[in-house]
Amino acid sequence: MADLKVNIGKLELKNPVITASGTFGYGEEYSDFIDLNRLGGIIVKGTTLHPREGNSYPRMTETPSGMLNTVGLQNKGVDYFIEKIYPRIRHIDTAIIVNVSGSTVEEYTATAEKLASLENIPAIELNISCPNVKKGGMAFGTSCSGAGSVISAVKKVFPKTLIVKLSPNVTDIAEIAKVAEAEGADSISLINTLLGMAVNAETHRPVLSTITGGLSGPAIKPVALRMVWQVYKTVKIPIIGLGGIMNDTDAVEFLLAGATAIQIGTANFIDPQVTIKVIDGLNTYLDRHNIKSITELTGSLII
Amino acid sequence: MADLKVNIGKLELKNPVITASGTFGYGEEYSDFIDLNRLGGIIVKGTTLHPREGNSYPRMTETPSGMLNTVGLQNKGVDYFIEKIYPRIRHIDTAIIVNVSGSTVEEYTATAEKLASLENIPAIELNISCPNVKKGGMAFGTSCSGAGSVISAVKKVFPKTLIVKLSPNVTDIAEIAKVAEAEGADSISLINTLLGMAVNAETHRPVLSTITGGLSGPAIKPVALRMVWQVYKTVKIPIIGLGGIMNDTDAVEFLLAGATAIQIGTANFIDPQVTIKVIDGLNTYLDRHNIKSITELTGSLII
Amino acid sequence: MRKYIQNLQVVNKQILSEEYYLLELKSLQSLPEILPGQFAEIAITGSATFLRRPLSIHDVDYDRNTISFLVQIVGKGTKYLANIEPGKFLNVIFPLGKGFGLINNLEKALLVGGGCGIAPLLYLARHLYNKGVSISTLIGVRSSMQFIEVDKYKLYGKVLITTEDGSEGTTGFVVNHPVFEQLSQFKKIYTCGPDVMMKAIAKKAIASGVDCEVSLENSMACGIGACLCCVTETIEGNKCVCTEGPVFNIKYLKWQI
Amino acid sequence: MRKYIQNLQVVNKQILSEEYYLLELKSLQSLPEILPGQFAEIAITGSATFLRRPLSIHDVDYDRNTISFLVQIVGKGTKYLANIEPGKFLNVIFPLGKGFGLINNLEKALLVGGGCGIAPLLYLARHLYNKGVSISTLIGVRSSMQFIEVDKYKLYGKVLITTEDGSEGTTGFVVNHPVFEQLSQFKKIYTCGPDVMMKAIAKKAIASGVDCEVSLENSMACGIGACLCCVTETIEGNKCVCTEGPVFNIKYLKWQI
Ligand SMILES: Cc1cc2nc3c(=O)[nH]c(=O)nc-3n(C[C@H](O)[C@H](O)[C@H](O)COP(=O)(O)OP(=O)(O)OC[C@H]3O[C@@H](n4cnc5c(N)ncnc54)[C@H](O)[C@@H]3O)c2cc1C
Ligand SMILES: Cc1cc2nc3c(=O)[nH]c(=O)nc-3n(C[C@H](O)[C@H](O)[C@H](O)COP(=O)(O)OP(=O)(O)OC[C@H]3O[C@@H](n4cnc5c(N)ncnc54)[C@H](O)[C@@H]3O)c2cc1C
Ligand SMILES: Cc1cc2nc3c(=O)[nH]c(=O)nc-3n(C[C@H](O)[C@H](O)[C@H](O)COP(=O)(O)O)c2cc1C
Ligand SMILES: Cc1cc2nc3c(=O)[nH]c(=O)nc-3n(C[C@H](O)[C@H](O)[C@H](O)COP(=O)(O)O)c2cc1C
Ligand code: FES
Ligand code: FES
Repeated sequence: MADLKVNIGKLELKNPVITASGTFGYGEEYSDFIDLNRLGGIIVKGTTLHPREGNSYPRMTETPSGMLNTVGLQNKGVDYFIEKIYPRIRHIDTAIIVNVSGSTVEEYTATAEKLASLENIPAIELNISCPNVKKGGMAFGTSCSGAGSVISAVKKVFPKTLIVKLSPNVTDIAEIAKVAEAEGADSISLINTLLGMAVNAETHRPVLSTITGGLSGPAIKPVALRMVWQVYKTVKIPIIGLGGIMNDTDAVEFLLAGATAIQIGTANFIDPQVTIKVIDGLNTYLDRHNIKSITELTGSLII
Repeated sequence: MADLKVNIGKLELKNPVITASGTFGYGEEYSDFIDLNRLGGIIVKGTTLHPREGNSYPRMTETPSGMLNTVGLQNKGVDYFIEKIYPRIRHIDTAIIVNVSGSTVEEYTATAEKLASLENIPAIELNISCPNVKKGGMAFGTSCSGAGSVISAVKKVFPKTLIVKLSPNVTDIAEIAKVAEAEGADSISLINTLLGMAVNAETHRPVLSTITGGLSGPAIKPVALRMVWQVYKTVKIPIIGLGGIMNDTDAVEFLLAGATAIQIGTANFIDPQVTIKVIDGLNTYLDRHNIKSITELTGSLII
Repeated sequence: MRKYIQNLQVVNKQILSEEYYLLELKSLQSLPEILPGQFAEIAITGSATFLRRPLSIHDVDYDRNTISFLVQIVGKGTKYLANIEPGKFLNVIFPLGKGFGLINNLEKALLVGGGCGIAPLLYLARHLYNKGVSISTLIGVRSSMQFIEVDKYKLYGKVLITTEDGSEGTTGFVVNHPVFEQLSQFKKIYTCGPDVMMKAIAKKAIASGVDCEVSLENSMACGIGACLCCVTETIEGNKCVCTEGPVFNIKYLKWQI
Repeated sequence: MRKYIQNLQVVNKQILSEEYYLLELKSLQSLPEILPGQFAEIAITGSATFLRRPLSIHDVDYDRNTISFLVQIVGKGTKYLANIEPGKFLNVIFPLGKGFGLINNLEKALLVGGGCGIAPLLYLARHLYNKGVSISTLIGVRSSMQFIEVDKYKLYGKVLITTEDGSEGTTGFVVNHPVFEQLSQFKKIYTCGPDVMMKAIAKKAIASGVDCEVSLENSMACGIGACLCCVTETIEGNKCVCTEGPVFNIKYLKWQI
């Protein structure tokens, strides 16, 4: 049994396998299938200051080795989370991280401030990369000034571990990562979805209600790996890598490219037990390669 | 039999199906499998002023629904093309378009100038988007000033149809397309490959000799469609759409999103006869939908 | 209700027509309780499909420990399953969703299935029959050649038929059937099929004051309430079809009809 | 040489061991001429693989109109083919590449195959045998249990064996076989196998002044010279293995050995 513990800022995770926001509900949805206590962390659904109904149906379509979604941050707002959901999930023995979104800097800070008081929420993940909302969202994540302003403001009100989730829809991901680090992010997670689109050739209509949506799944893995690698060469804070991870081999690839931990998103839809399989698989992998601690893998790509 | 003719600038194509640069050699490689005269156009391998050996092996790897390549513009230079290759292929009854690359603006213009004199080369495609070369290449395609400088310089020496091929590795593709149009491009083709990476989890090494490479194939189709749509809403010049087209349905999707013609790249590797199947399929599609001319499809997405 | 993920063995495959087939899967454990109208998410690995495919539970045989599906071939996944051989295993998540509203003092119900929409109605029909409900099942298909399952529904009540080409029963669409002229004889309508059909039925149900439930087939990524992709607009806002449905009372939906 | 794209029918599949199998495909047209050392690109549709898979032509039977492949299971595609049933069709592009250099006045040749590298050597052996060449075939495998094809090679000459576990023949790697101590008896070495093995053999060949050809298995996207992905460094620059090879004379390669 190798040591799977990793540190993300002040936060120690029992293993590097975290569930990605928007793909794992509040964890409860998966409790029939796996022991949630075994996870390294759970990142819950994108949460905003006010309740949001999200976008209209249709919200998703399958693509080659992936899917497009345009959920649009449907959630009941941070107060509902704190009152109704948090009490139900706070006792899960894993790091419960809230993914925070907003349309303005003030919305981000107000949400983060409310979450700061919750004992069993050791970290938040700032989503400055959602492609499926009209205002804010990805706009913050695709410019350095946008990213900088949100992060520095949130940092002031949220003293615990601050993870910033970056958008891949940029010319230079390393540049944005550098700003995030400079403004006080404790960790960077990447990637969010690639902006994509689907068309129905028979009806001549876009498949998604919002025309474009976010592409996830194995299709984007090569792009995600590349960005993790680029960011790893640029910043010192730990990176959480994600994008198309389907199994332990994929997870190892992200660690080698520079990730300290990984998230699993879309794969949960195909196999609700995938997270546990990846944890077990990482263990086996480390033993087989005679590696004592998983932290040794991070960035150890031989070039 | 519907009318498949389309116009790209001053150039009329007998149908909108063109082969993508770097995936179809000089056409000859496919002559055992299809009648090259049936194609709308052939875009030959990326050509540079001086001969290039390209990158080291390994140059490719399969990815989920796609592949990564790092050929690095291996070619024998424009003079060799003019002397040895052009005489062999000039009589193919299709639009033969040369894909031009360079490390400096001068290299682009010198190459374009030489090609301008070839009677049976009605157009060139400026590749300002190659992710696999150290100098130039994508650097020109990821900034507006870079793109602008190359295009305006080449425009001065190449009076025939000038197609500019854009890189998808940017924050705002519409912005770059606007510059291309303003500087005199007759048409925009997109997308080139997405920058990606692959890691071998067993050897701990990158799979490609250059670590990163270009992602192509169906995996990128949603991104390509989205960019065609974004650019269609921004510019007036015709768009040539590509990225993951595998069949006639995919081709129709690109036309609906705003493309006037399409290119087929990676799909040729899987089925060397795919281009002809797409041409036939488009015909059937138009007849079935009672559409007289394929130009009616361009941008006709119902939203 | 607890959800299960199991590898179920294909024990029977029956081609009904060019388009339709039955697939019977056996659990090596004992089956949990399954309600009429619930569905399953089937993983299709090693093919060009990516996500699981949702299919209504067509029938349940607790004695043989099997569940079956009535499937229409529309694309890659349904074609793949049509070619699977008995003996093979499929990874299935089930039972999912809430199923049909099963009230106790129901006397007379009309079940309406359009095309493959009849899939969830067989198990429902037997369930209602066993509870003493008098049922009529109206099946609408394109042509008589399309379907050969009618006899099964006859076990539980009257069967009415419409075909678009007039090759059997009433000619035309489901809603053209005369039964809709005496709709108030029924206390409840259960229906599944294309949206346009269900909306037309909903309209008639409202006009006649008959309670009506529809089973939706929104596209789904997870099937378990985690992704929020499958929502339908209700009077209480967007609700997941996979967990709050797939069956909804039309009173609850914000349908423009 | 003209290349063909055809749907070939699987007429025979023979599992040789856990790892290896033979696949025999029949052309419904008549086969074109195929040279020893050429290969084919096989499309694997409806599975999780994307590109075609290159496989050396292991044997050709012009009477039965079949070509066969000796395949080692290493991943998705080779596993998929291992499970394909006779009767099915596979889309194949062939014959590809230039094959082995077949000189006329060759007296004695050594064929060396490491693992699945023996695949292209059977057809070569018969070809040489028919031309009156005296051949020795050295086969190196991990264990005697791995391979059951030895008898076929015996038809055309002497067979030498090394196993890593010593279960048959000489213990150790291919290059440990005593034949390499009398290498100059051969006029030519033909070899296919892992790069390290071929490099070790090339070294010995150079030392003994024996002409040596190696068959490379560079990763390929197109197989027909269009993509330039499969290059190897030669004294004339980067050359495509799929069109200029897969067989190269080691004199031509820029190998660091
Ligand atoms: C709760 C539920 C229960 C269902 N029960 C059954 C059943 O019992 N029997 C049955 O045959 N089918 C049923 N379906 C529909 C079935 O899930 C789809 O037909 C199937 O997923 C299509 O997969 P495919 O790979 O064959 O087609 P694909 O290749 O994925 O698609 C083929 C075509 O169908 C369209 N399509 C696919 N799925 C949907 C969808 N959900 N809504 C609208 N268009 C779609 C695609 O856009 C495409 O045009 C049900 C769906 C749901 C959500
Ligand atoms: C000209 C040529 C002739 C060949 N002849 C034969 C033959 O006769 N019999 C036979 O069994 N195999 C042969 N091969 C190798 C065969 O093509 C690969 O084993 C096959 O493509 C692997 O496909 P897969 O989907 O099973 O494995 P994948 O799932 O694609 O890969 C499995 C593992 O193998 C590695 N891999 C795959 N292909 C290659 C490669 N070309 N080089 C290095 N590593 C690779 C991958 O990186 C991965 O680690 C030949 C290859 C070439 C280029
Ligand atoms: C249905 C769906 C909903 C998502 N919702 C969110 C969200 O609310 N907040 C967020 O930061 N990312 C969201 N994402 C993005 C994922 O967290 C993840 O970044 C992306 O899907 C790439 O990882 P994957 O390929 O493993 O899914 C969502 C993704 C999907 C597929
Ligand atoms: C092996 C390979 C080589 C390529 N070489 C070039 C090139 O020389 N010039 C260029 O502009 N694009 C080149 N491309 C990019 C393709 O022309 C095309 O833009 C890209 O592959 C996306 O289309 P596809 O998904 O249909 O392949 C190359 C792509 C591949 C796969
Ligand atoms: S399909 Fe995921 S929430 Fe319903
Ligand atoms: S594999 Fe494409 S050139 Fe050799």
